[in-house]
Amino acid sequence: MISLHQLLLLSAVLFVIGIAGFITRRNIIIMFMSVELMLNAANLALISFANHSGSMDAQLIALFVMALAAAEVAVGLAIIITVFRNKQTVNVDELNILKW
Amino acid sequence: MSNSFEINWNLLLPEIVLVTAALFLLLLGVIYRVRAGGTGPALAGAVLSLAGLVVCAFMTLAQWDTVSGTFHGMLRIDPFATYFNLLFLAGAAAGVLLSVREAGSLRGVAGEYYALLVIATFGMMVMVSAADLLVVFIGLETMSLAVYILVGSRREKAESNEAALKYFLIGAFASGFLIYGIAFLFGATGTTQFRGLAERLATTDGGPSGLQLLGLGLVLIGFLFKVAAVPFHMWVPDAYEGAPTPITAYMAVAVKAAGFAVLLRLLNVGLLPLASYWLPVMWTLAVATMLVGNLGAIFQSSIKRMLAYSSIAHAGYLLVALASINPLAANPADDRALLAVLYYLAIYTLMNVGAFGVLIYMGTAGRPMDTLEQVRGAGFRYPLLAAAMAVFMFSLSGIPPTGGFLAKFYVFSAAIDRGLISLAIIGVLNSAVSVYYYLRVVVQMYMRESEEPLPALSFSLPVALAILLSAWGVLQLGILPSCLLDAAGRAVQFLR
Amino acid sequence: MEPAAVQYDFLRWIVLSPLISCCVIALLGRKLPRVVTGTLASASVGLSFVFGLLGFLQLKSLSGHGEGEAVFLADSLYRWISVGGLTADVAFMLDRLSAVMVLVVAGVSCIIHVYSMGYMAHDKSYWRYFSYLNLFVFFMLLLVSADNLVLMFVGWEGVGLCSYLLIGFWFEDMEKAYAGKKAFVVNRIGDFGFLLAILLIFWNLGTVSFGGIFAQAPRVLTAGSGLATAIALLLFLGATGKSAQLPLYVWLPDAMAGPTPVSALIHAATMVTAGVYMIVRLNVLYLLSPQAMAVVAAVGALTAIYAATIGLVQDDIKKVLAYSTISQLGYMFLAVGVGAFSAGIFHLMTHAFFKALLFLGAGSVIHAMSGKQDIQEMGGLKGKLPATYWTFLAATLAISGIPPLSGFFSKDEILWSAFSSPHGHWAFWLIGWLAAGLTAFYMFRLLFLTFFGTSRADEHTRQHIHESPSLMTVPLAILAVLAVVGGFVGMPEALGGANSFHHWLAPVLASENGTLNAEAAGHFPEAVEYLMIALSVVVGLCGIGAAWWVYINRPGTAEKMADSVPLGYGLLKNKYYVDEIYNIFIVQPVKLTSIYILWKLFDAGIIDGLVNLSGRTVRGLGRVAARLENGYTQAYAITFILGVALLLGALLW
Amino acid sequence: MAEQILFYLFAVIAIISALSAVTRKNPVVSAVWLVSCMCSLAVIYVLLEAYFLAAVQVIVYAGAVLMLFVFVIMLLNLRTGIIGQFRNLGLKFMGLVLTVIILRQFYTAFKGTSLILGNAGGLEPGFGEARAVGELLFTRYVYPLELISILLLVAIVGALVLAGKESS
Repeated sequence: MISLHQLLLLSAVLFVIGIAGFITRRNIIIMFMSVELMLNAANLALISFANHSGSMDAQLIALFVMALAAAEVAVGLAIIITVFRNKQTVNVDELNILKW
Repeated sequence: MSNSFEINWNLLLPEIVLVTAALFLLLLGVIYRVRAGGTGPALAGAVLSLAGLVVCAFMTLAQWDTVSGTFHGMLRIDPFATYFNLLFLAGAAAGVLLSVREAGSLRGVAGEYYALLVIATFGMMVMVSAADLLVVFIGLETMSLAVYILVGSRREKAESNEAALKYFLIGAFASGFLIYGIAFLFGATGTTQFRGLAERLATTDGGPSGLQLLGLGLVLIGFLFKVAAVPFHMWVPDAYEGAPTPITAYMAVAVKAAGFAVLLRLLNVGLLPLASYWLPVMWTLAVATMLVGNLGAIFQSSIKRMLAYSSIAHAGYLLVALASINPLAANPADDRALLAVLYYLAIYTLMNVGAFGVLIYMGTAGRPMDTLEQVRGAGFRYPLLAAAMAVFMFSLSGIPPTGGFLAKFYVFSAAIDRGLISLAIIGVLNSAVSVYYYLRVVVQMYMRESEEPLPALSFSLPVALAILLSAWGVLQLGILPSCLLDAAGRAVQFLR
Repeated sequence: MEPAAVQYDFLRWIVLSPLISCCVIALLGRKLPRVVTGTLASASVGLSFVFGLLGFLQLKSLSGHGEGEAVFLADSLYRWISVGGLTADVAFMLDRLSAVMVLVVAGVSCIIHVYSMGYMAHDKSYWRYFSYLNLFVFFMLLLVSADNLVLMFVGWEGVGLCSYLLIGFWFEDMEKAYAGKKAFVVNRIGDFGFLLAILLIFWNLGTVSFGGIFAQAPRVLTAGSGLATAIALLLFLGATGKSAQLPLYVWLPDAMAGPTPVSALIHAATMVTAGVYMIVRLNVLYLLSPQAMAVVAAVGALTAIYAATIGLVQDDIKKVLAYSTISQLGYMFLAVGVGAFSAGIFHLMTHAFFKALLFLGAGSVIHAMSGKQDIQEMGGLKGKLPATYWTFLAATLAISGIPPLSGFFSKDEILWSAFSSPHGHWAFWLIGWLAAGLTAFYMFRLLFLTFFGTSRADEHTRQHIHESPSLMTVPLAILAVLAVVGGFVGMPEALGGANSFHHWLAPVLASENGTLNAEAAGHFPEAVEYLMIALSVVVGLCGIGAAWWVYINRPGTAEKMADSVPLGYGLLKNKYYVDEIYNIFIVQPVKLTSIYILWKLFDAGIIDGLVNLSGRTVRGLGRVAARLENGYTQAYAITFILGVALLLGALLW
Repeated sequence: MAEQILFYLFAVIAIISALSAVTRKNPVVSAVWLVSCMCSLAVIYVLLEAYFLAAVQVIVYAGAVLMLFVFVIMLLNLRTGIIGQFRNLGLKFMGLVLTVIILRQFYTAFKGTSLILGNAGGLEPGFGEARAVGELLFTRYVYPLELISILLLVAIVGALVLAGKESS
């Protein structure tokens, strides 16, 4: 049996890589993918807990998280598409109208 | 696996009504998409969604005395849930009423727009009547996704796009933290149900484990983001400013109330054994949130953005109440902090709906009302509107005899009651500072002349109704608060 | 002795009558004829006065005239707040103290309402003015007749709000709008203290109703404890804001931007005295903290002399009166600070009479001068405005403390208490005594420059000078009578009076159940009291004489005599020489100190500067806070994870 | 033992893929690395006896979600979809330091916890298989299941509202 500490550590590393990607990359798509990475890290933790506690509940939660991630991706990509649709009319490099 | 489960669908009736209404609204969108546009679909959508909300409100009201759970303890209907459900429904109704005036800009997605508004409300109701973190999470995401879309629903406007994108990115980021926290709490206790959590957390020997605290921290972050607590607040001004104004109003009142409602339930049920850990966190965040919100608002020239910062500041006052919760109170109805939060959120809903409503009413299609200069002289051109705005501003700054005063008074007296004198002093001082920027709006309306003549406004019954009801409520609940307080008292009685 | 409550249902109408009138005028005012609006507004306040009088008589018959039982009338409308253990009702109480306040407030308000009908007759927003004014009276009466602190706070904030609305009434003027805002913001600083004090009182005493506080305070709070001092000082912070004491007085001179009857009502007679009322109301708490009492007395004394010196050099007729008001309020705080609560209220009452009269007289002058307020451009109005002149003279004599006018009795009682009270000190007396001399000086300077000599107005203004209509002069006359005879109710025993005012209030004052005066009288022989009385009369007369010398004697007579009677030139020269000495050694130093050190440096520089600086600091911080919001999502995310790191760090430490 | 070796292998692959995914310039390349990361996670799921979820992971994430990403990148020709010109390297460096701190905090929390959960006697037969998941899904988790259907509805409607054809 793989030790829970190792599994959680792997999950934490993936989670933190997700955070790092989110805060350093300027590409919206990659920022978004970093969030997906964070969700996967959470899923890994959940499934590890399921395995180590012998209860399937955590797997179910992970399943719902996946469904949710799919929905989030649909909405997120739709928002990105709207933003870039306006690219023709608005300078998107300065996606920074709202501030202060 | 046991199959012997019975589901009490009656408890879910209000939610079912809402979803049905949303489906009809979508259908409406499809029908009208085929036919020609005009303001017809928008109006039909508004009427239909209002009807759905009203029916749902009656059904919710009928549940006032119900204290029951079903779906394997995942759903819990009690007066606490009912109180907040009614508040969300009111917020949603206000959102619908305020939207009518700008319906022309919906460009053929009116049905979907109202459907999303209704579904977002549904998500809130699910959240607050949940007794399981998983259900809370799904409800939260339903609400959030719907609101992201609504923020970006003015898709031809760059501001709307940008606001939606920023809100979405940070929101998705935050929900990553939330689900990770839920995972850890599950790992540490083996359950996601509130009661179960409380039991296991209470029986941990030798203090909570690192995993439990990690779960607590990450889950808190997820909700603190939703209620716009500093430092998880940075999205608020941008999202509020860029969103269509009715949606801003809806976010300011309903989304924030939902965040606080869930936070209250979670802290008072599931995480109560860890109170000695989260109470100081709330203390610190309350101070930071009040300071940042009030200071940020001072400098604003856009009223909408000022109200966004003001909503951060108000989150700070509410956090003062959360920091003043007495985890040992035998009867939660005796805990003044809980009552203060419930009363505060109701008043806060009214004040904000009213203030945003006035902004919407004063704007015209070609000239949206936004900056402080634009309201100059409004006191004479639109005397009733300006008077209502003055009432809302006075209430927001906490001047008696408005409801805003009593709300703040309850919060600070709760803090003093728990011996948090320094917190109360900081709070009162902040509230004194806040007068400066709220008053600026009144000064501009009544004591400055406008440079250009203000345009005549077309009468809009729905918006006027929303403003009138809010103004009446703010004054009524300031002078005669007992009915609301009784309701709040009953609501918190079944909280723990 | 627990005071007994007697239910008296009329009480609510004292407060509600102006509110109803306010609502009617606000809703229908635009359509109603002006006469109806004005009459309605005045009548509603008159009705309050009548109800107040009924209550007063009831109270009197219940308890006899002397220091009888402590009885009060109560009228409870409904339970307003009830959370946990915190309850507060919308309920009114009329005891001996609030009865006096109700009568003063409603009476003076009624007179000023009538005056306003004449003064504002041509204003385009007549109805708006009266609805605000009625609203103000409502809140003021609520303040003085509330039976608990929270309700009192509602009135407290309400009067501030109305004051703000009325200062900014002529909003077309930027400066006036700014003045209104300044008044409001400075007041909020004081209110902050008040609110905290309420919360502390509730936390420690478990009640906010006055009856409960009176009963609990001596039991729960130890005399001289830090907590009692903190509560008393926070309350006093509220009072300094509302009653324009150092250092929060800055708003009051600016508040003169409002219409003159408003200055008379709000910024002289009623609202600004709310702080004094509040302290007297809660005298139980103050007596538990001698330290706080000393602070109150010291601030009051300093304000009294400080504002009086600034008053010496003002040229705007209303500004002189404004600084005079601040100075007189300082007297009242001096009185309550040395434990002479009834003397404070007594001066509050007489001051309401003569200061309202002075402001209304000033209003009449301004009316006559086509809106001009600079006294250097006036002069010689005595003949043209006889009614105004005579009433103004009466008020000036009263404020200067000339016997037997009302101001003499009240001021004398304060000075005597400052000297003789156990809380007093000879230094307080000395400061008060000097300020009394200055008061007489600047008031007569004002009188002489305005009404005597030759007119310095331009031709156009001079032709339009006319006496005000009787709607304005009759109120002046009524107030003049009150200013002259109002003091007899508090005539001290030393002068053969009964000092019935003092005895009337005694049951509601914890300290003055006969003990204070007996003790004081024991310490000093009667001769000292007579000496003090004589001294305060003398200093008043000296001030008047000095003003006469400088403003009447010197300019006119000197030149005329030099021309016509060369023989008397030596004598004249001699006289002039004295005058010079006086000028060099007394007038100029005082003037220069007032102008350059107190007014320009301290008032405009330091205090105003501090107010502005704190405003600027907050604004600067606000700018920083807003700038952090730089619009970049990633910066937001970095802030977010900073929060995450801190929060997790705090939890896992 | 084989379990351990496989775990280490795929853990390393997952970490390398994740790091590559967030550091590549070209978003398409990033997406491919992410697929690799998710597939290796699926293998670890199998090791943890979550067979059904491993399948879903591959089908939904690697198959659908990441395809959607690539699709949008291609559609918009988004080689550099830059959000603003935020180049404050100091702040970003601070952010990286913070993430390291957060990782360290996680590590401390794990280390300080005894992670022995209730599974001493091995797993029940059928654990993690489709049947067991399905049974739970339609009994205890029927409420969240219903709710998630509404969530997906929102996603569909949202995509339609935002990215749908402009109707006049």
